[in-house]
Amino acid sequence: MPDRDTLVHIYTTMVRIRAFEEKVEELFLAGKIPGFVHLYIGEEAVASGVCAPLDRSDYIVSTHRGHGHCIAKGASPRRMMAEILGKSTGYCKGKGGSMHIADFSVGMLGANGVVGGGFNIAVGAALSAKMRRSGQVAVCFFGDGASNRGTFHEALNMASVFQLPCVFVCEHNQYASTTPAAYSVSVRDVADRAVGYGIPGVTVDGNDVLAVYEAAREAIDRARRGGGPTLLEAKTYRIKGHFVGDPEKYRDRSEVERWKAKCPILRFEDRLRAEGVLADAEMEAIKAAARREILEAVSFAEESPYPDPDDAFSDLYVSDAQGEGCGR
Amino acid sequence: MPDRDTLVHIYTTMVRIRAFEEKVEELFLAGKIPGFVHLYIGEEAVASGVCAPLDRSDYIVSTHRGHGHCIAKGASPRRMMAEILGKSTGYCKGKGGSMHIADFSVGMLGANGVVGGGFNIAVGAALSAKMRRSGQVAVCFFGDGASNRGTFHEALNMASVFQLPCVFVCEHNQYASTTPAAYSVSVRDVADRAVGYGIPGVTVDGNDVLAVYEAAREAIDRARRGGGPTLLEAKTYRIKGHFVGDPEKYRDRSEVERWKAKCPILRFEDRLRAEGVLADAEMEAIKAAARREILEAVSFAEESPYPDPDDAFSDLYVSDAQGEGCGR
Amino acid sequence: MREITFSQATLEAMAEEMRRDPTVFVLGEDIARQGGIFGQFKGLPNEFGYERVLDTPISETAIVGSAVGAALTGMRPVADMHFADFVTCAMDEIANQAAKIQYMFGGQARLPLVVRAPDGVIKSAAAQHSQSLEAWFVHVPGLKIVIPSTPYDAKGLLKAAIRDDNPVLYFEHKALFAMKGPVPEEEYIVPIGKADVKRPGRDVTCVTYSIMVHRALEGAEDLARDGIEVEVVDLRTLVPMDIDTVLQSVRKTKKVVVAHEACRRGGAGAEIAATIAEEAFDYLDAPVVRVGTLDVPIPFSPPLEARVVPRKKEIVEAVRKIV
Amino acid sequence: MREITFSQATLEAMAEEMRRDPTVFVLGEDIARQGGIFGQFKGLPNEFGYERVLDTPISETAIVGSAVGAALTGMRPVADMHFADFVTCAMDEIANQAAKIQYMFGGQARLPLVVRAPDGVIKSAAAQHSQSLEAWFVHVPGLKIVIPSTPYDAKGLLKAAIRDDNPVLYFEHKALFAMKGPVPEEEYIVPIGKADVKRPGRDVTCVTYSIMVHRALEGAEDLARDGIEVEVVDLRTLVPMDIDTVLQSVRKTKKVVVAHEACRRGGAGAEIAATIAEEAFDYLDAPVVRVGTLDVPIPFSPPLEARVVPRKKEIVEAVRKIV
Ligand SMILES: Cc1ncc(C[n+]2csc(CCOP(=O)(O)OP(=O)(O)O)c2C)c(N)n1
Ligand SMILES: Cc1ncc(C[n+]2csc(CCOP(=O)(O)OP(=O)(O)O)c2C)c(N)n1
Ligand SMILES: [Mg+2]
Ligand SMILES: [Mg+2]
Repeated sequence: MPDRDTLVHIYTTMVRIRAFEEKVEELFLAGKIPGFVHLYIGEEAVASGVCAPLDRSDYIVSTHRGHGHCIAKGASPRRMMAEILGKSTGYCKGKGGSMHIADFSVGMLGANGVVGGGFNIAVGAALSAKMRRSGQVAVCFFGDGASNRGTFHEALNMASVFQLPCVFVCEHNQYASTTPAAYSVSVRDVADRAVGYGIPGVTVDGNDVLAVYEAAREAIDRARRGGGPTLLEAKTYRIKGHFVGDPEKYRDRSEVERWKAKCPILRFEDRLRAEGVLADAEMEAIKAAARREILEAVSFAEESPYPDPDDAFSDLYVSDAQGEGCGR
Repeated sequence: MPDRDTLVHIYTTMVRIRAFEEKVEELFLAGKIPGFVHLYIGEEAVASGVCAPLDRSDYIVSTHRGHGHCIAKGASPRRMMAEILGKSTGYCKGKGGSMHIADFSVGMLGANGVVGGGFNIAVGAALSAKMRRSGQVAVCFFGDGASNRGTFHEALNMASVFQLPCVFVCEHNQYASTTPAAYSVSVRDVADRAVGYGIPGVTVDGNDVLAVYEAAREAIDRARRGGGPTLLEAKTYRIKGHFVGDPEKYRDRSEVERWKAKCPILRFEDRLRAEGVLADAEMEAIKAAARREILEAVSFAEESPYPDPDDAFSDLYVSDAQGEGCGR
Repeated sequence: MREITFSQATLEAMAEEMRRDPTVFVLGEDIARQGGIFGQFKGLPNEFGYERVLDTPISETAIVGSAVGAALTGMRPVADMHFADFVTCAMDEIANQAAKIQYMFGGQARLPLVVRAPDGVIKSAAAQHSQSLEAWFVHVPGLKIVIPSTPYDAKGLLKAAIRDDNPVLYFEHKALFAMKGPVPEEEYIVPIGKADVKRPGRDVTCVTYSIMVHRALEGAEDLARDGIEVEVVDLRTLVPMDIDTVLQSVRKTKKVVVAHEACRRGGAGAEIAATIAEEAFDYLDAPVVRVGTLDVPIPFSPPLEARVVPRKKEIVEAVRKIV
Repeated sequence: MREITFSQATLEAMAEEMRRDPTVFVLGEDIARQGGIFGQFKGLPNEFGYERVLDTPISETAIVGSAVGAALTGMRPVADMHFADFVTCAMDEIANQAAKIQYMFGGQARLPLVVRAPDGVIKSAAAQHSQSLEAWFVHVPGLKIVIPSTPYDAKGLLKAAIRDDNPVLYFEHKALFAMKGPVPEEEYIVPIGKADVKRPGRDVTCVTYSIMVHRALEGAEDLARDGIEVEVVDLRTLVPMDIDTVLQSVRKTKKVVVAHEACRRGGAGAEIAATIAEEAFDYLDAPVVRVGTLDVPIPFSPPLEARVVPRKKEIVEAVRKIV
């Protein structure tokens, strides 16, 4: 078991993610968020457990369902919320939105609107770390659905061939949009695909944050020591729809309820309580603080201005005259 | 062991391929062949063994190294040679050349200049066969190098998910151009990658044509019976350079000599002799016939006219006025 | 005439063609269970079963690649790209395989394949879910490109695309799916390769397609109030292009605006404008003006998106520049 | 001045930049053991080791994708595509990732990536090994596109591309690798975004790039014998495009031929021609004529290939059409 500080940190991360996502859902339903949003509710143990053993300088590569990864890696909910609302104070100055959040200052190399678009970016970050002998590790989050993309294969093979410090974390949440993994993924455990690359493949209960943490720590340590990549699969469940507004016709309510009962936060609370790490009141205080933090983030975001329309022409090229060549 | 007719057919196929390829090399070195050619010498057991159990109506999908596949599936050396020489009597009327030979009349759906470009075409042919309930099987030939392309992964997963009548045949000839498989393929046996798709994976000695035949027959039968795809790997060796003219700096002559000693044709001859299937004189006669056939093919090709330059504008679209919209 | 949505019109086209020809089938992500993101496949499995309406893994490469293989062997697949942005993942299958196979194999093969690709800007979908990429394929010999603007055309052209023996890319603008328009009950086909004058006019020709047809029509309405009559030519298909209809209009109006939602630089509008400038040089009284999205990835935030994507205003301004 | 080949010139550029900056490295298929198909990487591992000259698996997607990741995290990768035809396999990584990341993330990231892509027609390499695909990328905001014609430019522009903080596509024509030309011993850079008048002339402007520059120069030679003076403008980079130099020439000659080896329809020539026709309308005395490969996949057999690919003759004919 990790030390108390780590346990508290992991717990805090989980409840901060949950609070953030519940607020995003509310704001989306209130019509305040443009575009699509994909919520991480029910999957908090994965990002929280995987990112806990990472250093700030380590890299993560995220997905369309990336808010949890951001928070777990240390991004600020204020700037995240501002981005999701399309405000100029957001991480990407409103150019990205939920599907393209990134915080390079904490090594979060970006969400991705292309499913499976991140695998090789992670491989490249790991290659770079290896070449610079920086000791950094790159973690790539991806879904069960993404594991069917060709990019998965090329990335894992290359990471293995070059023995890169890379950990591939499959968030097996049972569905890719409306498609059950049992239908579209030709193996029960995505981790079995590791055999095809001569690397370790590990499956853990993704709703048990300590199991995720231990497996991730081992994989990250191995990567850092030069032991090469690992494929780590966390079996979990997406409690909410694929996106906010999803009619969810493809699954039974009872299935959702069954998984709700396995809520990773409740489960961790039981554990923390049982082990005497945190008392109920302490947990309540952490949750209240998380809710306050998120409310404050919402105020910040709502009070922030929209970008000036002409900001659309900046940031296309680095160190160029702004907007040159955009045809405006 | 297959029956005598089959054995003789397989042997004949192997020597016809060898004779064809030796002649292609000679013609290329004499400057008579435009473009690149990739020879199949040393790998004859794979195409010959795999295609023997196939029906004419079954499909194969080939590679840049496709002459052997063509001959084994029943294509005519005359029209192949004409195509390779760029003549109007060639399979593709001179539009394709060595890298784009196809003979749809025998189910040979085409060579491919894109390494790994054929995987999903084979999957589609198998899907089509399944939908039409035709009982056909699709075989996809590919190299060790090609097994690192993302197309491999998407194809094998899809073929498994839909339980398609498809056999993926890896011609593991130790190299992808100058790159040893031991360097770029992250598993020793490509067949191990089958684990990632929940399908059978089989490795055989690709220079033992009967081993190839037996494994292929089993996989093809399974596919035809509705048992789904198989990944079949044949370990073999490319005796000649990657293309005719390859300086071959990436390997020792001694390695080549070692493999030459394992020549699949010599080895099969020993076997046929030992089993009393064919006597030396019979084998000589078969070889002589093959050489005659290829010489005849060369005459046919050399005497055939080049296409009329304006034929460049036909065949772009089916059933359209010729050349419409080509900007000439 | 009854009015149905664009989405409904494509659904009817699918159902009619699937009924007519048992070799027609459709494959893509979330099309059977979900019915397509825009409802464009809704209910098809009820009539045709999950065998002919195939949900696939997230494997755009395999979707198009296997459709190529199926087309070569007697089927007529319709492959759905989910979002046109993801054609990038099947670019080899489209440009190096589908487009070249018929030609490269000397006419041995036929490749009756339709790739449906929902494109365009809708609701802050941002850089990777908003693109219009038809221009790439205009540059790839061997494909046909269909890009309708109305429910009527969408239905008639989809039926034509499915019956065509050649690979056809069918781009359908996401913001059009919900648009209603008249569609006859009786069967009809809109032939590939014929433009349609959606509004006659004598002063300026606006050559356009897809959603920009509607923005051009709105603009024409405004301009008519000032006595400027814009002729709106809806190309409907980009390859083959009905350049005759375009040139006929240009010879009359002598002034041209070319408009699309795709990025301006290197867009299909460049080909159209260059062709007009080359073939109607002596008729033109003013430079051909091009309207397109300004050359940045589509930004997320509404004011940014609005700044770069052309609407009625940009068309009106372009017309005013040359009258 | 000494003369070296185009291939040698790019090799010098690589070595100089790798010496200058330890974060520069190169990855691709068969580049370390083989030295590249055209010798363009020969010997690099001797000086820089197999760590900075990386042979990869046949994984174009991973080559470009990992180069993107490496560029985002402090390295300056040069990714080799083997043949430009295979950019299709990395289209998502180039168009949806590399081109958009700097913008989409609001300027947090920089992406100093060079993708080298040997393109063009050489020796009956046929449909899948002969393409020139630069036009696709002209239509993708966020990239720069370099496409040199001489050893001098090839070296100076490759060095500029490697030093650029933005993603740059570097197209090099396969038939140019063996061509010799003067290259100084001293270090120099050719800036991205500047065209070069390769031959002055007063009668017709030929706007071109890559191998067609040489065919245009040969044509100009022939035409000069008839008293027709062609000004050959070598664009050298397509994005950003030095339209000022082009327009300056056009205002003088009043007649333009635009020529490239890529297919004519939807090629970069369409963008160039449309821009000229739009911006120099009042100066033009004749339509802008475009020369490009006829719109079929490149056929294999020599007489077919020769029929569709433009050479000197096609340029001369185009010029004669308008003088
Ligand atoms: C290449 C690509 N294909 C399709 C989509 C549309 N899409 C977005 S999310 C999604 C499902 C992803 O499933 P999974 O990888 O399991 O992640 P999850 O949503 O379950 O977290 C799909 C199909 C996409 N964004 N990119
Ligand atoms: C997508 C793609 N990348 C690179 C190449 C260049 N290339 C042609 S053959 C070859 C090696 C193929 O190796 P393998 O698959 O093992 O087949 P083999 O040549 O050994 O039969 C390469 C890299 C190509 N044609 N297509
Ligand atoms: Mg999932
Ligand atoms: Mg090989």
